[in-house]
Amino acid sequence: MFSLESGSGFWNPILWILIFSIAFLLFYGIRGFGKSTYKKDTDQTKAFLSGNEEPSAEEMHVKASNLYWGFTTSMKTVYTELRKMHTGNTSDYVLWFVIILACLFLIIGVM
Amino acid sequence: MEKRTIVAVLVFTIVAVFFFFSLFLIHPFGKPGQVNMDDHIIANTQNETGTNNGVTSVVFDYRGFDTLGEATILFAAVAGVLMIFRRVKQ
Amino acid sequence: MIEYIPFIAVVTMIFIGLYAVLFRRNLIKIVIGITIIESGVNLFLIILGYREGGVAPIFTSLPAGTTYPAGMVLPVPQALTLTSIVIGVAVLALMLSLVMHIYRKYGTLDVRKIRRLKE
Amino acid sequence: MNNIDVLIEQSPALIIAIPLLGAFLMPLVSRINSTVRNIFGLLVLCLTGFFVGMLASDVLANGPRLYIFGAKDLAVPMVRILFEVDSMSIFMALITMVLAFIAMIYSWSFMKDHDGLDKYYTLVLLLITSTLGMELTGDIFNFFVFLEISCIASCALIAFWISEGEALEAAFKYIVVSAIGALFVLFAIGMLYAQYNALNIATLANVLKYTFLDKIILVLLVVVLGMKAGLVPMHMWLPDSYGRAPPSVTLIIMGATLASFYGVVRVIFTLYGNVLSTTMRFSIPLNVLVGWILITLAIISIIVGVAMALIQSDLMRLIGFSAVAEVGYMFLAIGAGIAALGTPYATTALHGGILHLLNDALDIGLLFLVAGAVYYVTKKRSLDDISGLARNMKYTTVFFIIGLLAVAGMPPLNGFASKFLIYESVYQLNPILSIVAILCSILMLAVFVKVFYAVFMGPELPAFKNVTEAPKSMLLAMGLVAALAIFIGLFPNLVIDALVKPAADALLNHAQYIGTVVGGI
Amino acid sequence: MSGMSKIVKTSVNILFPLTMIFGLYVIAHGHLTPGGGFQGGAIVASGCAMIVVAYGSKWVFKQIKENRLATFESIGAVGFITVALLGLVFSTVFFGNFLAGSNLLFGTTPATGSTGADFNTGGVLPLMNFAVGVKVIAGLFVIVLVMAYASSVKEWDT
Repeated sequence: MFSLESGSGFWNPILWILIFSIAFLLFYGIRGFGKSTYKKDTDQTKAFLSGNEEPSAEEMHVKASNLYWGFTTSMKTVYTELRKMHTGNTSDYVLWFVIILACLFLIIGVM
Repeated sequence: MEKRTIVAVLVFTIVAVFFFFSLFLIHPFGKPGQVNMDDHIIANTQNETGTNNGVTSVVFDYRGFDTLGEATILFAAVAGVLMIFRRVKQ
Repeated sequence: MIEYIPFIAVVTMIFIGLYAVLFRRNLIKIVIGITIIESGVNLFLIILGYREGGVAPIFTSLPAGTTYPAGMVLPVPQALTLTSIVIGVAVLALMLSLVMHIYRKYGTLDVRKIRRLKE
Repeated sequence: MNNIDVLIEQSPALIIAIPLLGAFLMPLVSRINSTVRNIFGLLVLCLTGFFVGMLASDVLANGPRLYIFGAKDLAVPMVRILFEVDSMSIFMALITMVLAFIAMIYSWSFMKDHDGLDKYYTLVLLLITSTLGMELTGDIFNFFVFLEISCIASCALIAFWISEGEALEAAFKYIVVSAIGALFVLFAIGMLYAQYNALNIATLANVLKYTFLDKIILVLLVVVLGMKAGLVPMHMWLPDSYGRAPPSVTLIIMGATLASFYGVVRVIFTLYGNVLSTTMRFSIPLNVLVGWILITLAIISIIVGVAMALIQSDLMRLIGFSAVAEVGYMFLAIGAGIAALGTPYATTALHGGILHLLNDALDIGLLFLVAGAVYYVTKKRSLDDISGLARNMKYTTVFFIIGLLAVAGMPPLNGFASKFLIYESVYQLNPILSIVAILCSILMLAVFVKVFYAVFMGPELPAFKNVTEAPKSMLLAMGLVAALAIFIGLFPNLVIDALVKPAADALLNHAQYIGTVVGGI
Repeated sequence: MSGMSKIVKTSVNILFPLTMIFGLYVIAHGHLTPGGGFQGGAIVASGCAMIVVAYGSKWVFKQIKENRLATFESIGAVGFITVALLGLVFSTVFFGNFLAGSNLLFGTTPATGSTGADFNTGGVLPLMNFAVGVKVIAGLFVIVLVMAYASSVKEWDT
């Protein structure tokens, strides 16, 4: 009843939720086999760094710009081009507009 | 020359050429082709709107809603200018 | 050819304005460029409505012997131009006040230096 | 004729007149005090929403509705301005009203500490009016006037935080780009007027012959409106202004952007509807050419939007770039729908694109609201300076997760429903397009997972030990959007049957749009 | 911008009423002769700008606050839309010209063809012209005044 037809396939969120909840219950059941001695707010939850002191929050903080460093470095050629494209110059914004205008004039006007 | 200048000049020329070509396809200056809408307005402005001035009848009666939009634009500009020049609390 | 000269003037004005926007570095000159484009478009609208030998579409003390509607210019482009002019004034006011403020914050009007927002 | 009929008949005019009157009265009302001002603003929106709802129920049941300004009946030359409201227009108007409500509720708390709020609310109402006007109008010059109102109002609102130089810079860039764009639209309208001596969209569509001049007009209108909708590579103003405007306003500016997208669709499907199957040189039909141009630009938009979002460190700017990508998905669907006009999967693509319009508004809107809440409590923009907010902002975190999953197209949220339709239909046009779209969707998830980690996870910085949850009205606004997103995700077919299918039919059936005006004399 | 010399001030004192009268004439006869609310409003506003130039924006700013002008503008805009809404009430369409041909205020229908200037014609158009005139005077004046004042004050904000 609630399925979304696309002509070549279908998508039923209700069915998906049913399957997902069954999977969740299964997962929860498996989780029940775990150790029951774990307790919150005791020394058990503290990180163990070979006896060293835990560093302060600022030191542990991974900056957002350092995430995905590998991806951006391997895509360096693409990103240099993209950065070069976004000059931030108002005239360039208008120039891009005129460029697209010219391209479409050539394509649609000549055809 | 910079790359940007070359691209800009090239693109500029293309757009200019197309504009020139297209404008020669518009009716010649002073000889409008189709005029039925405007002739209707000129012929009926006096008995429909009671106005001697054809332009005012278009501005305020036939296309009065555009004028409301136009007044709104001025209003928005004034609000915008006053907002930009407001004194910010320290 | 001669009857197309107004249209050529229109395109020339539009491209002078576009040139100022693309190649000038001063923000005020960019603003001037935009107003020149706007004047070009306004001129375009107004010359669309001209009829050879026509008088203004106003019946108050119409010159004797005027035939109407054939002897009057078209009123709609004039109304459109009026709207466009007022819009131009509004945009101009807003742009100039922004330029004034930008000069206070950045200390320059060079468009190449006003790009803290990039990438 | 009873009262309800009279109200429905007058509602197209009242939808514009009421918020406009509200905006004109706002400077006077806000002299009294701020509570009265807020209630007045909401009241105006409620009245407008009431009329939009009434009009929607009528239009969806009985087909397009005309409203002629200044005369009772249609006359032979279309001298008067008229509103032509069909299912597509009313769908857009409903989206605008939803966004406006959310933004108004959110503004209560978010803008509380600022001054200049009378101007703020005036401009917000003007922006809503202009967006509604763009969507309902049936006159092309009137469309231009509303485009300009939205341009000026949104420019002023982007510059609302005048003590930041960047906000002024973004506003200046926005107004330069939109002023030039709008002037080219006016130029195109002048050309249309010169050829056909008409300004009414239906009349023009009826007599359009596809001469060389019409090609120029098509390019001008599509490029300018595409720029205003944020199509790469003309998108640069969009992250600038989205990133610097107050997030409560960004929602409504997004509504105006979607209205520009609606303009592109209206121009192609209705104004050029009659000539869309004209074959040109090399026996390529116009619809294939235009469709593939849009698809190309859309694919570039998706890739560039996602790729640039990945390297942003400013939260709101990042969401701005992902909004570019989302616009790309909409154009992809519409382009596929145009390129394959007449096939069954073209209709599916249109359904997907139109549903994605709504979903994009809700998802990106929700993310902007969350970003606003984060900015409200931390006063920091950069992702590098924020960390570990989930400890103190539980509800905001939950809303962000919902927005994240929705915008990345994860089931069972609303983003998936529309992207599913887009992938399935575009795959039949060309599999590579679909694969690129899916890959970029995965990248989008990566982008927002990064944001989620940076903002809400991570160690608790000492500066944010004492942050509190966002105020109630902001939570209410976010909750409303999140509830809508979940609802559409769970029951997409309800929305599709009720709103999207009539809208797509209205787009495809341009003969009806024309006939309502031309045949009704 | 401080005030200019006494010669300028005196000539502005003479010119300002003339400009004002001319502008109001253009507004009032908008439905008969070229012009109308926008054009006449612009003329009056340029007269006001002349005063700003001659007397200096600080002096003008002391006499009249920008909020009062903005209120005037709001009143003009509300008047305009009210006339349009009255059309909805009296002739069932928004922007309906309910006064034309009614033989009430401005209700005379002029004779077809070239006629003399009968002020009592035009229906709602003179009312709209007047509302727009008020709006444009206040709007353009406040833009000029605020921009002139802001450029004359060194530290406007933060």
